[in-house]
Amino acid sequence: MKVKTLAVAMVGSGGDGVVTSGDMVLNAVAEEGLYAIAGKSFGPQIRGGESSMRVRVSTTPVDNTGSGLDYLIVLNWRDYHRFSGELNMAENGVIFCEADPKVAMEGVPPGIKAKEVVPVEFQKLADAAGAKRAKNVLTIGILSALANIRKERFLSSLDKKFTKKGPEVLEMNRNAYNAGYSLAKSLRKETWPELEYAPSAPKMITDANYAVAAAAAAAGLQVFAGYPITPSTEVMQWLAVNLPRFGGTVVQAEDEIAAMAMVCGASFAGAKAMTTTSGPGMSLKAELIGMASIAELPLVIVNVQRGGPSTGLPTKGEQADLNQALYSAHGDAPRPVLAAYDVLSAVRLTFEAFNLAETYQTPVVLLTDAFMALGKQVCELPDLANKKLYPVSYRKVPTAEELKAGYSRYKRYADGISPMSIPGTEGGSYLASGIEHDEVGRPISDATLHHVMNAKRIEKLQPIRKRADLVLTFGDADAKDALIAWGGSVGPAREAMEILKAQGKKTKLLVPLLVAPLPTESFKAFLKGVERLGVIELNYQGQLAAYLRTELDLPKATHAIHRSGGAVWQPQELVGRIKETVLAN
Amino acid sequence: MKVKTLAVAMVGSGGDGVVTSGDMVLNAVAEEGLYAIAGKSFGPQIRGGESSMRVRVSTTPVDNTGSGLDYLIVLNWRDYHRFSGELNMAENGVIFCEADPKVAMEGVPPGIKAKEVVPVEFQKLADAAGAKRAKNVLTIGILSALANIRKERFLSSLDKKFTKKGPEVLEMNRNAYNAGYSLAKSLRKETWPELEYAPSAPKMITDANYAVAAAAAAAGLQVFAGYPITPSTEVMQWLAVNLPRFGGTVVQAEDEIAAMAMVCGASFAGAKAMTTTSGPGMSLKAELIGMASIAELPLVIVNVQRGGPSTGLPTKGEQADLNQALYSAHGDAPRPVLAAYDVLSAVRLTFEAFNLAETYQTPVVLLTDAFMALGKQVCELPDLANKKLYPVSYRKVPTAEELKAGYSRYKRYADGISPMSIPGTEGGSYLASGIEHDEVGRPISDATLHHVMNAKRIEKLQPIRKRADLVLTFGDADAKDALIAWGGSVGPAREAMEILKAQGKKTKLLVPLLVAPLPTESFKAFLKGVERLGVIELNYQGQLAAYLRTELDLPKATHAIHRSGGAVWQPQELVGRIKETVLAN
Amino acid sequence: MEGCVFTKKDYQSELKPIWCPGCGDFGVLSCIYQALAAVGVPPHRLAFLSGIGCSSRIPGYTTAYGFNSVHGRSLPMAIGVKVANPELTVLAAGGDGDGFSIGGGHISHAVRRNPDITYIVMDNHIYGLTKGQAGPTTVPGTISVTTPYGLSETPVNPLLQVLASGCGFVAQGGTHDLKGLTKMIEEGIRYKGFAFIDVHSPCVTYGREEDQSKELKAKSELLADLNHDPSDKIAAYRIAEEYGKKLYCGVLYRKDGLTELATMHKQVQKNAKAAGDYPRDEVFKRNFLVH
Amino acid sequence: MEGCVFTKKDYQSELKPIWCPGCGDFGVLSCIYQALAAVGVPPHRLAFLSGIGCSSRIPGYTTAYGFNSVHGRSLPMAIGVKVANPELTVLAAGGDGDGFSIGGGHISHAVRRNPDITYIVMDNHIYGLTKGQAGPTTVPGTISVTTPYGLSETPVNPLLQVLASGCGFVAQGGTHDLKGLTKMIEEGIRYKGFAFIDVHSPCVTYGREEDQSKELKAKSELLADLNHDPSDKIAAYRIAEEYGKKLYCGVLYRKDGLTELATMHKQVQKNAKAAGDYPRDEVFKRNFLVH
Ligand SMILES: Cc1ncc(C[n+]2csc(CCOP(=O)(O)OP(=O)(O)O)c2C)c(N)n1
Ligand SMILES: Cc1ncc(C[n+]2csc(CCOP(=O)(O)OP(=O)(O)O)c2C)c(N)n1
Ligand code: SF4
Ligand code: SF4
Ligand SMILES: [Mg+2]
Ligand SMILES: [Mg+2]
Repeated sequence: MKVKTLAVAMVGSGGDGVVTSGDMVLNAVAEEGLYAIAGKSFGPQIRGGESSMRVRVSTTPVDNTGSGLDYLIVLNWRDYHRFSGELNMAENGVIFCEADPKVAMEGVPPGIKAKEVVPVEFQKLADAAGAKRAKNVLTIGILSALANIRKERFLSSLDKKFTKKGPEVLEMNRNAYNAGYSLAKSLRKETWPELEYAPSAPKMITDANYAVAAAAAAAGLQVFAGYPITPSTEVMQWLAVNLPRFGGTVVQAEDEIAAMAMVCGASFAGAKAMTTTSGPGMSLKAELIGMASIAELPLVIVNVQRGGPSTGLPTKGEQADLNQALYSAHGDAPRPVLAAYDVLSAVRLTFEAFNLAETYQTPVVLLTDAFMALGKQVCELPDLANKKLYPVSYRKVPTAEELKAGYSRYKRYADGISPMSIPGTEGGSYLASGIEHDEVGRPISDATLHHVMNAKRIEKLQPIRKRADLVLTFGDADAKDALIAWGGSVGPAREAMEILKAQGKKTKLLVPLLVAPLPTESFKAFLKGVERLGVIELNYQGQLAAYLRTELDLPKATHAIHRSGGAVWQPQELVGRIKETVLAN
Repeated sequence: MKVKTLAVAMVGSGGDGVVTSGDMVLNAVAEEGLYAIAGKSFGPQIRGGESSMRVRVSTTPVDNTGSGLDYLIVLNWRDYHRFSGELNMAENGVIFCEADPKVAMEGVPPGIKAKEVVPVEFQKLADAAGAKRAKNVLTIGILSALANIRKERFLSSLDKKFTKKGPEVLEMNRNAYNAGYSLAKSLRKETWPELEYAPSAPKMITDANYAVAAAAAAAGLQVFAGYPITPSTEVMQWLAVNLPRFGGTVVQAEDEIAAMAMVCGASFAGAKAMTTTSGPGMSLKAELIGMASIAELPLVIVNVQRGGPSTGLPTKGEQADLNQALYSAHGDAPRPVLAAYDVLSAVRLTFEAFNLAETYQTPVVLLTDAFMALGKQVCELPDLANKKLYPVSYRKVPTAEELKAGYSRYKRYADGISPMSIPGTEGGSYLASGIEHDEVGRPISDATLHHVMNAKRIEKLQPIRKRADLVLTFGDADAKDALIAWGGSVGPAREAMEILKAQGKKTKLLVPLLVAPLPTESFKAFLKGVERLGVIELNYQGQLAAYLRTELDLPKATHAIHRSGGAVWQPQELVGRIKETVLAN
Repeated sequence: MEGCVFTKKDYQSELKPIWCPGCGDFGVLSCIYQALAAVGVPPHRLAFLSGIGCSSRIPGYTTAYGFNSVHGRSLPMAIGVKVANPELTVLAAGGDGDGFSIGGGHISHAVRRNPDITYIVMDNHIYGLTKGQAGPTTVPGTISVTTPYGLSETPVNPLLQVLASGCGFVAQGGTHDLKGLTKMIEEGIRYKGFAFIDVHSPCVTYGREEDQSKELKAKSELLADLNHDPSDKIAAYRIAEEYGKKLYCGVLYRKDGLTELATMHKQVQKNAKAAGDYPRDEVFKRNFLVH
Repeated sequence: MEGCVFTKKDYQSELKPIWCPGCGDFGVLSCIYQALAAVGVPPHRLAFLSGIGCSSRIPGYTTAYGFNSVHGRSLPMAIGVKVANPELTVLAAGGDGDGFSIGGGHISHAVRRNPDITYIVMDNHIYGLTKGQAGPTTVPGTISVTTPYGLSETPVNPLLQVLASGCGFVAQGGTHDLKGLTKMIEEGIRYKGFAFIDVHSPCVTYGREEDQSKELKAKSELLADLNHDPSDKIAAYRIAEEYGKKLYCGVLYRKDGLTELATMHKQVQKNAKAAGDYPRDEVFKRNFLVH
């Protein structure tokens, strides 16, 4: 059966090379010009231990790992159990599993849900092919035959990878690959799905952490400070290697508070500055985010959300830090909040985050999550040279005349944006502080002036609401049943919408890339005529749904569709939830 | 003119003894069995500098400083300007001011709003009375005569205060008092207001900081840890003196994070534990508040709100930390939030905070503010011996059988409350952590189990919504125009309601002492039949109004009535705002 | 149970450590078991607090009342426990990152208060749990995922830091000598006051070759063999200055008789009661009623 | 403006200090003016960062680019500035509470990085701004609003702490000798790297009698007079141990030639560029496009 998209997975122990296999598959797919998305899962061990990888390949861009697996390779049943929740099969899914119970640790679990279970002696086959230690390459051969990804592609990859290790190693790997390929070809049935595609231009492979890091470098980041924390550390790691190439600097701080303070200092000194972290670090930064707000410092804070509260589920994603992004820090200290839903949106929003920060002299929070940060995506290369798509803004600085006239750092202009003088500028000295201040920067405690300055800081952000381009809509514009989804829930929601459409149910979807200040007009336009609404997100409380109510009148029949994180939404799961709620009568 | 309530104020320089005068007036009032509320304001200097004090006296309990001043004593016009916003006069208000321009620094400002301005040479009068250094006692004499508070009371206070300083000092002060008293008696006019009252049982004088501290001690507080921060430090200071009397311990931590960690540790070890702070400290505690949530630690966090964001206005109150109280910390980590509006509600809610914490094994946030924390109130003594009014709860610990059966710290019972074993208990050891865990306490990362544990922690708090007794209502139950106010806005809102009633406008008022989880049923009952609603609070964004929308359908005609803090609401100001919004057509 | 004899097994929980095979922390855990048994601490009277890191998982592997708290806060957590119940034996533990980077501000204040707590740092000179970033005690020049061009900052010297804070018990050990380490931990637990032990506990996955057990053994010297006098603070500074270069194992500095936190608090309670004692219910009447 | 001569007045802002009359911080401020003038730092090329406290108000009283940030964060703020623009002269200042209590964790990490920053602590042994609570350097026994029965914790020793962190410039001064203090600050500013100066700056409102200028003068001794060799670290430890007992004024320790943070960063940039240089717009293509 020819298909346009297809999901495969593999599960095994530390030595099984599951992750390497996944990377090789992704690489081949990207070289073929296909699109893909991949996720990995590990046990709690730092090294070794069980792992699983999952790749969904598609002829069109794909931003979620899908619902069920078409093919699953189980190298080891004991490891399967840890991930069973993440490895559910599609209706027609086929499992290839190790037949030798000594290698598989256990037998096939009773009641396993798959159309067919094909026991294969992977290890013995590898041995037979003279490739004892290349069992994982054998499984790649199997997957390549099952999915119908060109053999040449893999063979040339093996060449690239193993030539330098000598002809014997290369030969062994080619043999393993071929053995797997032939086996699968011989076993596969007509009814099993296989991709139908024409190779096209190669794609890029990256994840949301690298996407944010590279986009920040491209957007002109000068000073980065951070503290390691899963699942955000790769942003710092990538920048540590690469930012200095562009004359920028990375400081590994002693903690997240120090990192935030460094970024505040750097911003004050005129630099484009960023810090990245995850929930616990975000909590620690709250006080200084408030200071950045009152001192009007342009800077970007990226929160790669993981499961919470507290240490929570460090390696799994969740969308439960929205309230924090919106409301952390004491006092009236709102700040723009952006939410990416995949790698390319993360690239775009990183640019936007810097632009909003610099233009409005404000801290900006960009939310991503562990799933997109740790799972790779194969997608189109962003055309950074296109400055319409990827504009770069800089803060307003005082003109020579303004400096001469006597500089007031917080002077109130109609748009609330005061020119910010950069240390080193003669005549531009001023006192910045977290204390309430007058237009000059002098500390004050007068209630009326406090209100005026609050107004300056908060009202200057209001024009951002007009950024209709930061709201995406999909589906039938005149649908009366609508969905709203943010962040990591977007991909699955969009696919759920398509599944529903195929089932004859017309819906539409709104995605706020900009969550705060809320682009209310765009929402209102979208909600016009909507009778039933579902708000989709991955947290226990339904944080976006609650937040939307603070700013909008939602339809009476609004359903908050949410559950805790730890596992991504599967489109079919969402279809079920939408039918039970929004579409139920 | 006889009145039941009356407001007086005094403004002067460091040396003028303004604060001492205020305290003496308060003391006399309390001894007379009257009620009162007082506020102080200072310049930014630590020592000396300008200051003002304001006292409102009443024959019935009073919880706000009112609208305009009946009498104002200006010892010094230059100092007046700093506080002019806080010292507006009642329509019939009379100002007594220093007539000698050398002492007054400046002349009477043109266009000052008062019915009468009476220049008096305070200093010369004091000199003449042989009381050069008792000018402040002279002004007390004036106030006492104007307000009609019994002379005997003040004279006996002077006796108590000055007898130990020798007959000469005492004599000097008596003379000063008498000189002021006689002067005012001779000047006062029939139309000027004076109190009509009968002395009754003496009252207590305290402020919300001492109220919280003493109530905590009475509620069984065992371990307090804190870090100094204005305007909360007096809680720690009072406890440092007094808690050890009851076998408790106070630790001054190195910062707010450490204080919070100590309180977490103490709670884990079985103690009733509390920390107090203000906004900046609250921001720093966010991470550990989340940990207390997931580890299910009973503890109390008091935030004495000051103007924000960041360092903001450290000595002034604001109600802008509600969002933070509700939403700080990453992940789904809701916690009960209580809000006091005056001294007696602070006493009651401190007990409630401990009871909720212990009963539901949760961190509880209690909000007060700088105005009630730094301004004193004269009020009824709380009858702590009455355990119906002031009940004391303790956490559930495992029974001997439960321990024997094999103890699971986070076992799920129908009500979500698991017995908490105390270190030292044999058979009750367990691992507490901020990591997601199973019922035993073992770290887990499974999505399904995470959801189940989130549910346990969040649903266990839901019964708190039923605490209808933590919602107060005032006014005409069948009014169609309604108000909601919280915290420091309650007193002024209640008085505004009364003023409106006197003007023939029927309204009612709801006060949520419990803000989260929201007692929705009580709100719904209150809102039944309400056509127009005003939500009153002291912050720029209207935080409560937004939060209410997340949980309730508010009337179409709902008006958020709010402004930044720094100065309390004046009831008349609110009357104006309510008329312009709720009552406008 | 007092007077009972305990063995290693009494302290071993059912959780199987998920450390990498060969991780130094296994050794530290086993020494802690042994030391606890030697002192005879009943497991249910033991509170064991940690932060976050590979090393901070350690309380979960014991039968203590354990708390795997948040990154960097093991010490104030432990102090809270000790303040609430001075009768408990309290251990705190964690990594070099947990203790000297994010938690670095708490050490000198723990020392100031001198609670009877034993603080064990599993110093592997790297951030283990987050997969190999340079940490506060990483050797300059080290190439790590956050220092791809080699670390340039100089390391924190934990021994000097803690000595300079005025700590009365400062020791250094390593997993190359488990017997010595056990003794040191035992001595730390018995010490009345705040005891600090820096344990070189190799990270086999991200650590440098030079920091592994074999190398540790090679460069280690016993302070006992050097006739070091642990009451000589200046000598202790000299030895501490060698941190990271030489590995002097044993107690660098020991001073007995410093007032413990619990003693301070008891004294305060005594003074307070002497200043006025009355029932809790009368607190408002006594303090705020005018008279 | 380079080559210009600056005087005290060039650094004086129009804000009038609101410190209590007689507060030691007036003296420190004036020494800072003098030292800046002596070095000839153009005011607009000066960044002056502080935390929160009476002392932390100091940047506002200068014509520098000032930042009165939040409590305890003056050092990472200052480092951020220096990293962004190494050309600026950067001062950081604050109180003992700001520096050694809430901010205590940042010091050793500032030292590790060795930014060319001069950090001046106005050590008044008390929390001034919050009205007189005991602080990290308060003398045991002190009765304060939070220690009504007398402080029992032992104080932090700032000199030892900073020395132990490996700082290359550690000095102690006091407002009883403004000339000496000015010289010390000047030397600190000129020092290439992180310079720490602990200044005994009396709080006239909440400070003890013993900590006022008169008493400081009485117990002060000049290190120069004692022939102290500032390159002798062990001698420096000995002197530092006397903190709070004797008042040895001058530079306790000085080591030149430690690599500065800016130098480290420049080297990293050089290495990175050598490893591959390309335009920013190509970052995705170069790094993530398969080939
Ligand atoms: C507030 C916060 N910041 C960062 C982290 C991420 N984190 C977890 S452990 C760790 C450091 C681990 O190093 P170390 O303390 O030396 O322990 P090790 O794993 O080496 O034993 C970090 C940075 C976190 N959990 N919380
Ligand atoms: C996060 C935070 N915690 C507490 C405070 C309150 N606070 C302001 S200054 C200060 C301490 C002042 O002492 P110190 O740093 O020694 O400065 P000094 O006033 O003595 O010069 C404190 C605790 C604050 N502003 N922010
Ligand atoms: S990563 Fe290192 S410290 Fe962590 S368990 Fe493995 S060997 Fe031990
Ligand atoms: S309180 Fe003390 S430190 Fe603060 S200004 Fe007054 S004298 Fe100076
Ligand atoms: Mg480590
Ligand atoms: Mg101080």
